[in-house]
Amino acid sequence: MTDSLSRAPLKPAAARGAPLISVRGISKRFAGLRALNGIDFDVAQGSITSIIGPNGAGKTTLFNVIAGDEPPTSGTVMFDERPLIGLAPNEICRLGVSRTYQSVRPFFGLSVRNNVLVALLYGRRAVPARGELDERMAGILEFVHLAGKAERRAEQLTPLDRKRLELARALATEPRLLLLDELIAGLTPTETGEMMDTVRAINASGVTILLIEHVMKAVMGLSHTVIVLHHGEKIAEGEPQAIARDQAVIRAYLGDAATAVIPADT
Amino acid sequence: MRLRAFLLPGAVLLFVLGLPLVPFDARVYVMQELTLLFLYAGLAQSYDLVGGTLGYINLGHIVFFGLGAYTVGILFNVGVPLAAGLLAAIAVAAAFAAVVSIPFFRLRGAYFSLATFALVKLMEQIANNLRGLTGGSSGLKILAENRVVPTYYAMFGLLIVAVVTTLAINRSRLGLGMKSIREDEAVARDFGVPTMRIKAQALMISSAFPAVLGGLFVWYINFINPAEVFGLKMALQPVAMAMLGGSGLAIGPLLGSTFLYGLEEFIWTRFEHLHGAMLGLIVVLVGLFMPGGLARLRPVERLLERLGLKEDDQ
Amino acid sequence: MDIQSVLQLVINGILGGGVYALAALGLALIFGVSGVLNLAHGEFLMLCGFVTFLGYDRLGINPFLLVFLIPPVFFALGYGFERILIRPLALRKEHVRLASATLVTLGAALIFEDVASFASAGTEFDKSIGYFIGSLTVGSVVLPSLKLIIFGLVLLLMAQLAWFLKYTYVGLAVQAVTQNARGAQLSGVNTATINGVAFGLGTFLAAAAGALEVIHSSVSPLVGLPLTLKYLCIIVMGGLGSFAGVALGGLIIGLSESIVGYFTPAWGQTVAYLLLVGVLLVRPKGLLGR
Amino acid sequence: MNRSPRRTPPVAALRRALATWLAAFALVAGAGAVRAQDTPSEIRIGATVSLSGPYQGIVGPFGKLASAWAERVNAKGGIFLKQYNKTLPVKLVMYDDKSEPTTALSFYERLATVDKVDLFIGPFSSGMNNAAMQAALTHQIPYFIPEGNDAVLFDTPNPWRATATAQADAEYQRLSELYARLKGVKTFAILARDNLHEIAAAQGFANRLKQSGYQIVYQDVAPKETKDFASIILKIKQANPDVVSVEGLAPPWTIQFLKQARELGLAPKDVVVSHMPVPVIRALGDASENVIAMLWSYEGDTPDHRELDELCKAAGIERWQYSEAGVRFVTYRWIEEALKRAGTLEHEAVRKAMFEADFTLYGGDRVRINEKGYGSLMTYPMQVRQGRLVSLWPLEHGLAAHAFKDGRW
Repeated sequence: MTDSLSRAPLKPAAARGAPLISVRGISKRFAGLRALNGIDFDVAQGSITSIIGPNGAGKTTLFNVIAGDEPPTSGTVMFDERPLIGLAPNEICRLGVSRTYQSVRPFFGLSVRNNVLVALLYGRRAVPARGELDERMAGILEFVHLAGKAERRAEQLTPLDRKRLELARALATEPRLLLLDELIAGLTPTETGEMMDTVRAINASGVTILLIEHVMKAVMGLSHTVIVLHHGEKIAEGEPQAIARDQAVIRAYLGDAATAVIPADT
Repeated sequence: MRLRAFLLPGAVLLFVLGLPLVPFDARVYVMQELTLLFLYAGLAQSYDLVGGTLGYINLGHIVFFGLGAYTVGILFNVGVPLAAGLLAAIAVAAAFAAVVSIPFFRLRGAYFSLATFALVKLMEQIANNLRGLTGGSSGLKILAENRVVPTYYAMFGLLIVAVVTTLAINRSRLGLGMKSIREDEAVARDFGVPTMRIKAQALMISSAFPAVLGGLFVWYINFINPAEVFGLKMALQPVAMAMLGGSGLAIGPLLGSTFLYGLEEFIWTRFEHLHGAMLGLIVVLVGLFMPGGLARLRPVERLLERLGLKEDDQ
Repeated sequence: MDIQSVLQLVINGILGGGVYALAALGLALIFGVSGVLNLAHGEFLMLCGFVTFLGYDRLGINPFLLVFLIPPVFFALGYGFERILIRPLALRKEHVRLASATLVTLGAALIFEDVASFASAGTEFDKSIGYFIGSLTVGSVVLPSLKLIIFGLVLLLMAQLAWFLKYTYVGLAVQAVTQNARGAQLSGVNTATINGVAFGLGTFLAAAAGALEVIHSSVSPLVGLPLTLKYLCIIVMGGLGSFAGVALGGLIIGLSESIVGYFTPAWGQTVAYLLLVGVLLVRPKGLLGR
Repeated sequence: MNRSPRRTPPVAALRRALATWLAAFALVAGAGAVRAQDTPSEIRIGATVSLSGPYQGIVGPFGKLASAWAERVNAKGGIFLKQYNKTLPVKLVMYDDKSEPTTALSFYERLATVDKVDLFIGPFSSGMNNAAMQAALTHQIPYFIPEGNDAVLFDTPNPWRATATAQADAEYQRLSELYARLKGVKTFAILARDNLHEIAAAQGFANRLKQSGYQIVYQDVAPKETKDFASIILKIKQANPDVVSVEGLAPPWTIQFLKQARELGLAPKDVVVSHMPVPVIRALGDASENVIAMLWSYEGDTPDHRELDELCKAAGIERWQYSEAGVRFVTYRWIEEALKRAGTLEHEAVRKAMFEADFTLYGGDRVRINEKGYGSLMTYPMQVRQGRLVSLWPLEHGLAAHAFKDGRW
């Protein structure tokens, strides 16, 4: 597994292609404080892009804005030439944007199968036919290593399995853009490696991925592009290695480490 | 579904259907008791579609009962036959449900319960004030002579429909959407569930049953007034019954209403005072120690399993 | 309709709204902090009304003295209520917890009501204190002294509450939990205790309202649930988590009842609930709700 | 059931379930099957009383009152029925109807079929009687209505029910007669609580006053929930009536009105309250002086008065506190009369006698039942003096005894 970590990132399949999603001037204010301030960036079709930054930098808020959970104070998000701002989350989901949550939020009272079924039945443009449904279900559960646990209640799952379930649920909507919020944080090295492979595999299947991560190994190992947020501003964007050497970034992290408090974006 | 699953329901069905044919003196009394039981069970069952499956505790469920009662009563007095009246009642209730769902379903949790509870009082007072239409506090009398046996069958039939509907919905796409909303509404939306529409649908479906029950009720009791059909205690009854039996399970409201109603009957015929307190105590204890309700108690679960009536609510 | 009548109506409305606001504030406090819909709230009002009546009727103690003596006891009652009946539910899933809490408080309400009815069997079912202070009249406008005094007390209690919430640690904690329970917990607030305190305070306010109620009007064993409902209206209208909103809601209901009631008594009572629905339509979060 | 051995075949479980149903079934059937023998050993009277719910405050103790009556009758050996040529004791079967019509109805069914009663005493209020009456019709059992005199009960034919009281709108007849001859009042304000009975009674009062040439300057209906009467009082003040009459069954309603009326300086010549004056007197203290109240009996010194007082004492209540006790008293008396007249428990005969009964009370008031089923009992006007109630009846005595309140609170 460890070698998979050291493996050099694969070049984006269509990195030079038109951006799948382009964020322009997104700002978000909560009573006074600015969570986001004029964020611009593109995510290339088929690429893996990481968003990093100290706690409270506004990463999750940015996800919420893209997913339609929180309206921005200003700015636009174009997804495949379509404006997302103003659409309801369920509409955005059906357009092909899906997500996982920083602190996992499966439907705890429902079985693993039903968790995924919700996404299969509601998350896609067309309601799939019965036969195809079971097939898809089996495939997804197999892919995330939950095949044996379909009838368990989500609340009975281990932390790792809960993350897997979140991933399964997200995949069930057949997303074109996948937003992964600290999917890897809190996993053992082995689990980390395995999860990274899974992410690569998803990406290889043509799904563009935007992820928030603190685990630097994962960030460096996975991403083609890294975006750094600090106090709601984008302070850097570029190839992983370049970012690792960027002074601004280092300052942000060290400066922040001193004044670290409870995460504001929980 | 396994054959044995039909054994107990079949037995109950036979008993209920056969009862009116058996001649014995207390027949009418027993039938009237059961009629009321069916009424409460039907209310609890239909309440639970919203309260249990959707996870929104609707303390205003009784509003639809009152609407139904008045619709049928008023129409009956101008010569509209019962059947037509009942259909009208359904229409009125569903329309009302659709309208209120817009402002009310923007509220979450206790906030929603609270607003729906207030709705009960609002309806009572409106019914009081529209004297010309409803007869106000003087009540609405309909000139149908009391029909025990038909009401008995009708309410039982409706209860069955309610149970079947619940089972069907719990297995359906709509039902899954409702459950996902119950578990985590924001997440449900993130995964494509059109929450507003589903909530409205759920409320409209659950409103149809109390509407018909209300219609049958006025036909049965012949005289209603706002304080009765829009009563606060009446409003809380189905909620308590559903939770007592096991919210979210089709069998739950049935168990709950049978248990609570039987208990009430027992207490009221045995003790002279403090019935309310005894009942209240039971309700408190259930709330404290049986969050899952009777149906989720181990022994009960085992029994249900043996009878093939166990459902999964995941 | 002459200006003095209008003035009279407005005065009546404001004075009437005061007592509403007081008990409603208690319920809002409980609801805001614990998220529990306390159907037994009105019962405490009823209970305190009873005790106050007995204190006056049997022991001949001045009712206003009782207003200061008895309600504090109800703080303990409310705290115990939360401790025994609400806290055990804390760990349940959100909608289950809400359901259980509804059951528990409903059951408690039934018990209170029935025991009170039983206790007053044979004696006067409806308690009311025959206490009167002559009214002041300005021109043809009457200022009912009793209600003025009561309104004064209401303001006093509200001021105390405001001070408590602003300047004491517990008060601030209460507010913090109301705004964002999880956040407060993470920053080291003992939410369990705060819940207890909130119930204590809320019950105390209800009790105070009850004592005042039995002086200027009357209290019967059955007033609990209907009153609770009216208070619910007020806090929904005023806005969740906004104590100013509750005061405003109480005032609005008092005024609307007074003014509409002048033209048609029937709709005077209904207007409160109509307003509620109206507010929900335009501002689902309530007038001052966040 | 859960203690049954593991892996019980479903059929066994089912058999058990079935057995339970049948057991319950047989139980009820059995209870019903017990036949009353040809010569009865007792007179079984069935009733429900509101021991809980909104009416508890009005009729709560009447269970005790009924038992007290039964004891007194049985102390005398019971009631003589000539068909069996012996005196039979009275046996009461009572349930708590929770003040709910549906509950009342099913209990009356139970009384008819399980408890096999020979006659009914109805519950309180027109709403409950209207529901419960249906049992009387189904099982053809005589049904004596104590309190329930609104048109809704009598506009549908049901030969098995009747009441000793006059129709609701005649409730104020005696007071109207009094005012008709009283000098110094011209204008009236009448406020009724929004409820079937109160509205009818108030309307009747208004009509009778108009007939005697008086003016109704204010008449309105206010909801049960009303707690703040300030607006209504303001309006009444502007109408400036000589007499203010408040018709409300529930004391708190009346109490709040009067307290606020006093507070806001409403000062009419006379104040009339109906029903349940005692809590009102207590709540108003001295201010209740000279308030006129309508009650179902009056102060006097006839044997009937004494018997009524003894009944109340035995039931542990004060007569004036539960004004409706007067109606109950008359109803019991009426039942005795009807049974003696019928001389049997045979339902049709008792029903006839129920209508034919004709007796006098308080040495002069004749009680008869008309063909519609209404009786002739009406409320008596009384007035508060130093916290006690004194009669304004008989009429001549009333005219002499009446004193204006003249706005003194």
